[in-house]
Amino acid sequence: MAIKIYVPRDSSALSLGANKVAANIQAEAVKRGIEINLVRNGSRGLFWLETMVEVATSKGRVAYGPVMPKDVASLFDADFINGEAHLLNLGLTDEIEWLKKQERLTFARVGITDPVSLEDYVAHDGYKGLKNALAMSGAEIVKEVTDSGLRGRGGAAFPTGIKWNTVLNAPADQKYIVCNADEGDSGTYSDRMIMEGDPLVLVEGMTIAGLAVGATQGYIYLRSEYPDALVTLNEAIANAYQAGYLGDDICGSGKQFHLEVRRAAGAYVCGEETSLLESLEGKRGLVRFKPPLPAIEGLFGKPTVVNNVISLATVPIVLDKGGQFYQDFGMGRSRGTLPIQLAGNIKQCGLVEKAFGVTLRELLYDFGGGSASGKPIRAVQVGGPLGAYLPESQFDTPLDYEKFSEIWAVLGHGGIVAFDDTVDMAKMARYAFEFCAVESCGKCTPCRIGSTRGVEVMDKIIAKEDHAKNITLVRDLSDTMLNGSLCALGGMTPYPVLSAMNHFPEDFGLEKGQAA
Amino acid sequence: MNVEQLITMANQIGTFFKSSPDQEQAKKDIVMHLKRFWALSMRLQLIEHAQQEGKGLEPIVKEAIIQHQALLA
Amino acid sequence: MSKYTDFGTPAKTSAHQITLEIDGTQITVAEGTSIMHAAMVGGVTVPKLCATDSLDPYGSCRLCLVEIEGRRGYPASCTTPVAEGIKVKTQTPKLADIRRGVMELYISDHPLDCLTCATNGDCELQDMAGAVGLREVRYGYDGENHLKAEKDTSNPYFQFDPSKCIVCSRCVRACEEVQGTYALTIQGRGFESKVASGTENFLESECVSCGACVQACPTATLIEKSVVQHGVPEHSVTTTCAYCGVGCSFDAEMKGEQVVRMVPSKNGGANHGHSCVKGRFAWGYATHQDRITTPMIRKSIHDAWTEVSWDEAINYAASEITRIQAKYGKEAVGGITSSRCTNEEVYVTQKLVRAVLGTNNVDTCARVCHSPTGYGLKQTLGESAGTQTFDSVMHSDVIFVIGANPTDGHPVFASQMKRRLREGAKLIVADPRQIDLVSSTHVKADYHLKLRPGTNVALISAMSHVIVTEGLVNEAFVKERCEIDSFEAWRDFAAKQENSPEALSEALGVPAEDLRAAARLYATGGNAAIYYGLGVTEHSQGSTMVMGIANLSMATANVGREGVGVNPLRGQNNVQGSCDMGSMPHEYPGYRHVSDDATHALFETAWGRPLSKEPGLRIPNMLDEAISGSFKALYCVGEDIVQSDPNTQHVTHGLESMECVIVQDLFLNETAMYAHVFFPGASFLEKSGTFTNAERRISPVRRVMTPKNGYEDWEVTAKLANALGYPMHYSHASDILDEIAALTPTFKGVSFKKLDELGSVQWPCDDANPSGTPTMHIDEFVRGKGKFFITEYVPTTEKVNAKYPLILTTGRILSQYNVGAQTRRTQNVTWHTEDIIEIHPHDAEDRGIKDGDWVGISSRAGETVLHAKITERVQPGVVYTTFHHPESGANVITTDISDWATNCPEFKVTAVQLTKVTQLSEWQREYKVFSQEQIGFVQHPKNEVNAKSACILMPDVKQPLITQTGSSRLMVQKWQADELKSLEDCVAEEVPVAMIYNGISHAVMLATPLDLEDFALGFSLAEGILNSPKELYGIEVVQQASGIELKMDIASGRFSQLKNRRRSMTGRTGCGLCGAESLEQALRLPDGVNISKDVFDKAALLKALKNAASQQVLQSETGATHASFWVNPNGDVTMVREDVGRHNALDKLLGARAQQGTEAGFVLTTSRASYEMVQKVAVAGVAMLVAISAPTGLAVRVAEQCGVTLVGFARFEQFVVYTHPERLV
Amino acid sequence: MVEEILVSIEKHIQAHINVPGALMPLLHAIQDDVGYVPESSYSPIAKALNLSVAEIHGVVTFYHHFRTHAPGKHILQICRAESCQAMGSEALEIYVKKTLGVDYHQTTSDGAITLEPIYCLGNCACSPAASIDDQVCGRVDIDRVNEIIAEARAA
Repeated sequence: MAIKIYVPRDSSALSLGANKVAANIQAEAVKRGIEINLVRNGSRGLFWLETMVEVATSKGRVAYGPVMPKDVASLFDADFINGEAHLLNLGLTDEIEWLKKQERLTFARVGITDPVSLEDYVAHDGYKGLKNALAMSGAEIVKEVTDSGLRGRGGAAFPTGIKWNTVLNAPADQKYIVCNADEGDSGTYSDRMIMEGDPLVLVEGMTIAGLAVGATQGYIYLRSEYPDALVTLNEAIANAYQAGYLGDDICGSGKQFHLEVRRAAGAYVCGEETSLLESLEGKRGLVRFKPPLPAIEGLFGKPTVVNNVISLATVPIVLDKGGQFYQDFGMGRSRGTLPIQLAGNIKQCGLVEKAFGVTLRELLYDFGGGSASGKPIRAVQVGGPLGAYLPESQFDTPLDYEKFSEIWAVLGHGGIVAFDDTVDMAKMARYAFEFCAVESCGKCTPCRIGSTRGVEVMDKIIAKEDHAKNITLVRDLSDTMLNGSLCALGGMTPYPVLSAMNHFPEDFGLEKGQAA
Repeated sequence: MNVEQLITMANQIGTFFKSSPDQEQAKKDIVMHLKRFWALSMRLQLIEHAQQEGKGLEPIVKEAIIQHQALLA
Repeated sequence: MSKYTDFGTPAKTSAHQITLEIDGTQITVAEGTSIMHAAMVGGVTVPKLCATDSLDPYGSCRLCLVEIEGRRGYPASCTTPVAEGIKVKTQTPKLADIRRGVMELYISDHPLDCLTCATNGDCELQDMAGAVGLREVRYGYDGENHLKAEKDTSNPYFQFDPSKCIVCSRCVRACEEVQGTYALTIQGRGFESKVASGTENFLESECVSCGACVQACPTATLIEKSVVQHGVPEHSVTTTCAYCGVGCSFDAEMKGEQVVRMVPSKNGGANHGHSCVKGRFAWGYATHQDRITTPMIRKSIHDAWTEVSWDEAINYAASEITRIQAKYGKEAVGGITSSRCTNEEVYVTQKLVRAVLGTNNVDTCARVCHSPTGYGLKQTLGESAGTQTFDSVMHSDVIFVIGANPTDGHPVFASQMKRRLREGAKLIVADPRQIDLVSSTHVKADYHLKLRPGTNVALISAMSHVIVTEGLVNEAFVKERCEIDSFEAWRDFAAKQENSPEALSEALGVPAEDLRAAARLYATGGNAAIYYGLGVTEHSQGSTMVMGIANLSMATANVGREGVGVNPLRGQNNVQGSCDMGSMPHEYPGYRHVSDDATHALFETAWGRPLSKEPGLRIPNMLDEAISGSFKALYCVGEDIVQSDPNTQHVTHGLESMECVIVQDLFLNETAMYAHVFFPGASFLEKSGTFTNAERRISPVRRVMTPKNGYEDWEVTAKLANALGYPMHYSHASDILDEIAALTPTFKGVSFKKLDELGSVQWPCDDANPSGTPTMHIDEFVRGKGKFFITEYVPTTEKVNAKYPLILTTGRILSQYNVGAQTRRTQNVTWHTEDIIEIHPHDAEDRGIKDGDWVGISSRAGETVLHAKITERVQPGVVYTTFHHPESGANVITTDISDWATNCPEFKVTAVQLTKVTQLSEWQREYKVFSQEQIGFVQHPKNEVNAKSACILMPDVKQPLITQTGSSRLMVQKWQADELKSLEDCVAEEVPVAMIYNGISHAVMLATPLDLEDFALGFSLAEGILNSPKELYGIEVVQQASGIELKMDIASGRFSQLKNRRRSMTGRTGCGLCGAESLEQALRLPDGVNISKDVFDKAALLKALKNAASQQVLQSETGATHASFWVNPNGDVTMVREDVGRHNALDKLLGARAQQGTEAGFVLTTSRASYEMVQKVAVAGVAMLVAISAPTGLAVRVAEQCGVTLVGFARFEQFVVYTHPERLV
Repeated sequence: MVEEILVSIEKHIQAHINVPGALMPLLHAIQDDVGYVPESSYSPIAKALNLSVAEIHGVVTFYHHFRTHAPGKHILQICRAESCQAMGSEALEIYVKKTLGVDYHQTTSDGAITLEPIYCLGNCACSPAASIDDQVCGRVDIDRVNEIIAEARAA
């Protein structure tokens, strides 16, 4: 019986040499005449330990990491194939504290299964949700999702069930399910991990969405920066078609759903749902005004569900275990779990799926282990480039949409980027404008011109030129962008700018008291 | 004016109307068309030609002209 | 300037009304209306820049934000629909802050040149900056900006200055939503967003110059060059376009008597604020120097014209008509009107012919275009007119276009049609050629039935067969609305196997399955509307096809409501109207036959003269009768039958056979070259009246300027009537319209007063329909029951054979109009300088023809030569051309074959052969000589374009007057050792170059267009305008049609000095073109020259060359002077003048000659020949200029156009003849 | 060469002619194949998809991924987003620009490497990140980037 060895195909693992590790294991096994079954799984999300190699033993899967290609021979020497001791031995994977403390619902299979294997997927509870859904009416599916309390994980946190209900009730000859996989926020990678680590859960989620609202065609709008995810998705979709989980007759139900991946082309703004739709239609990714909502007039003018990867990937478990099961996690109006991504200057970066309510401090220190540089963590940006910067004094805020809103911050897609005390927050404020200038679609004036002016005014502030006047000006500009912009790109750029200025006034040449 | 031209034109008119199932009606229609749209000088020249053998004229046109020449003149 | 309220977003129609509160006022509007629109309805103005009510809301400028009670944020009022009971505030301190903040951003990237900006006072950005109270731009102006963005002046009519662009996308959206061309986009994104076409410049782009972008632009970014030139207009008059049958309303925006621009009227019933390149921009012909404004007469067409007073001309014409009628009888005369005439002009002309001349010999140019429509629709439906309004197309589900090319011929309606197609209507195109509608941006025909020319009736029979045999007839409709006998006969005919698609497929060249599918779609696809054009009518079976179309619409119940119908797309502006007005020889106004007793009596009583009950002669009949000797005089108003009618040789032969041809026109048109009396006409800008468009819409033509010729056209006709002893006492066109209304039941309710009130009105307009009738035949056909006709396909007698194996079909192009008399005299020639022949690659290959080759096209009627364009737009076996240029001679090859019912010529089918050739056809060469001679016969030949177009085809002078190169190559004749040789020569160029300082044109110099930057700096320093090269900040070399502008940006101190100097100066320093400060003033062809017709012996020239040198006294002493000599026909030098300046020597010589009488002879100069020297010689009427040295390229072209023989390099025993060699014998 | 490109463009056009919203996939197909989207492709694309040349120009210039001219043999992207900044990407950028002697959007004089900025590769847990020809690299320090450059030049 061949020994099962797992080496992730997740692109972060690849970026650290996982392919080389896998190749070396394969070669070494041949050399030593050992029969192995090398599985390319997703990542468990403990990136400081990547490449993390697992071996299936009679006691369970034993992890080794971080494995460098040069370590492979010594692993064999240490008989790692039987879970034996080695400097890199991390023990039983399931017993790793970091994983044990999590509540992995959406990420239940990620890192465990072969992402593109249907057998593996089904063996690990895959397609249970779809089976249930096929026995339900559209309205019943929508109700289950509504009851789960699932809110859009893309950032806007709009209740998924309500959105679906609108599409369900919009009469049309054609409806669409569009998955927003244009994960452009710095510090976020959970969508990518799903698509690379368990793409079938997304396929299942979209299929259920299609059944729920009566859509027969789905598109995954995938950012062009994720070439590895494109490969896994396409493999998974092909396998699902092959096995009858996609197509004109899903599992013999007579219902149809088709799915296709479409590549984006390097425009952050296309993560905004309306510009995403424009882009899918083959146009410039300009933001559309709302109303009409995409749920009424979406892709090609037809009612369209646009959901983020995580939202859709969470649907199968909701349909499998019921809305109530999911709803039991979380706090306040933020129900269920949130896949949190630790990034930036953090010792132990990785994916933490936890019920809402965990605090930033727990994440930064208990999970993250503090900064990578060993210096104090001075600022944390939550929710991507349009999220606010939080100072140490706010680290006890629990992750909850409403609690964050109260401190003028956003949870967004759950990305947390930490900075140590070498950060210059004026430069980060300038960068916020710069990012907006690089990525602005150019449709509305506050964002189109304001972002460029913001960079210029920040330069003047940094150079102490007409300081007081320019401080006023940057606040006024932020106000114009905040209230005047057409979409969140221009409208939220003031979050990082003003939060940096308010929490770290000294970096702007201001006295503490001068801030707000 | 050039009688050849008149013959061509008259024959074209005849060709249109002769597809009618009722040939007597067709002849009437031919004549009425000439009457309503052709100048008198042209009609007179055509009648004269029809009376002198009517060379070149389609039989139905010639017949129509001869038959209804009082109307045409 | 605009007299229209801009509601910001389009109006919505909904049965459901919504009431909301805006700034405390209750406002009720239709559901779906935007808050912005609602506010405007309630009199509340919300600031806006990206919103305009001709475009869908966009929501980009963020100036129109409002607050809504109970809602978060600041929604844009343009994109937020009204909701019941909401309370909206449009003015709050917070909103003021946001708006000011946005405006501050705008202005931080906008030039601060309002005072010198062409739209100062007519700029929405300026207005909004004021409205939001912007006082300061705290960002400064040193940040990133677009102020240095380069201007694009490539389009002849408008310019694009991106430095002023606010990226509101109104231009892009207008091009998409209104025009449907999608020629513009935003390039890049974010701050780099820029309006662009994806090509080098506007001219190279897909832009069709409709002007929608210019119209939509809220700033000076896209602006008419005429506004840049003349400034913002101060008053406007609404009138109707004089181009195609769409009949667009325009506001002529004026400064005094100067038209500044023509703006499509938002209230226009046919165009709703849209326009095309012709109506919008091509109006310059109205003031073109070619206009003839003084009446002229002559005895013979081989004589020169004599200018006479109006009275003399009128009396002469009257006496000739009287004489001819006395000698040859009443019927020896007739009149022709044009579809370009107003209704009133047509009416008085036919009245003159019928009542005054006592004959019904009156016809109109509809004879050669839509006469089959009049006949066919009258027979079947009962009224000689289209059944729908243009707006009806918005309710169509299936659009069937047959033999029409709306995007070129009826562009404004085509835009509306394309909008409906983008909304999802299906499209069937039946056309031998791939017109744009078949496949273009966001439009794709569901079926293109690419039939062979001449097989229309087979097409309609095949489709009828499918409808009849597949049970697609709407039996209920037919039973209730149609003559059942006629239906049954038609049904039996259509059902015959010989009419099946399978049987006819081969003749048509269209697959049977396509015919079946198209027929099913037409019959079952919902509201189906047919639009057709001259591709239907201009055939030997034109009338049959019109009846076939009517049959199809009746059988499928596609007539009598919105969205369906039979819609002839009328070619010219007033085809419908001219037919309505009784201009056909068999009908009185309102399509009542001349033999009808009641009508006859009505008009006899009204007009007080005995009227003939016999139909008169049609145009071709008139010409035939002229050739046979019984038709002798013609009054031709506004029509150019020589160019527009078939078989040109036959037409000119007819005209030559007449004793008195009276032409009334703006220009010395082709027909006028055969005329004996010329009455100058008035342009549409100079007269009052009405035009009736293709949808029966009567629209007012209003006089916006004084007629240059002194009279409106109807006044001239009335004067002629008076002179013939029949007084016509109209004081205004409205009097004529009143008479028309009184005598014509369908026009009973029409009056100028009503037109002022309603803008326009669609006839029938009577007591039952006081506001007109948009859709006809609703409950009943005009003739009562609809009548079906059997439409048997009879192939044309114009057959292809081995000698003439190809079929030529003709059409038109967007930029040109009809015979081109108007458009050729505008910058529209930029897009279409000549007619070309389109040929399929296979046919070209067979004949060894390459793109751009000269190709001889011969038919049974004649031959002409055009440049070839190889394209798959035409099918193998078919070639295609347009007929916009007279020298093309397209109608030299078309034949006499015509429609059986109406004599409408079969323009669309001519059997031809094509061969590669190297020179123009004999006809073209003769034409060139004849037309130049005729132009020379005009005393004041303001003949630039005529002359130009007469020779533009000649390879040697094909280029425009102004070139941008340092030298040009051309073919010349060299005389050497008694031998004449043709050879290629190279001449230096000179071009008017304007020195422009900080936007002010200071001087114009003629210079060789090389090293111009050096020239600019050197001139500026030499003239003392600048003290140091450093004071010149930048030079932009801008090529204009009339020369080159050197735009210099100089230090402001120097500029103010220059302005002071100019103010105190009487003349300008520097040697430039005397008095010319701008390019427009620079290059003027001599006005009113009368070149002598002398011919000279070569020997005399050689003799003079030998003797001249000895007569240069000053030169022999100093070796430093030029001389000009007068040489008589014997070669004797009879006068000599010398000077250091060659121009001065010439001026002195011509001055002396002016004093001492006009001995025949020519001028010899010791210098080279410049443009100015040729001009001086031409003004003096001298026929030949001989220069010892070389001429410039410009001099050669000017000499060619003025008719001067130009000889250069005349030394020893040789010389080179550059122009008009015919004069040297 | 130009002929070949046009032939392959035509092939991709034909493959996409009936795809809903075909333009983006088509542009990707062309760029994947040819390395860029030549402006000469606009007109045939426009004709086939019933679009205007202007529209295609607008779309191509909107998306930073598409380029209209051939890049260097390899494309090196350095992430400029916050997570990577927090881990010192700025110093890396400066170093790379200096080493290659080019600024962003430029190609080294030997034509080997085109340098592009990128805003997040989704490798934020392993910042700073870079990518070479679509291969993501994590925890990129000076040594690692030297290696990447050397490998690219050697390939």
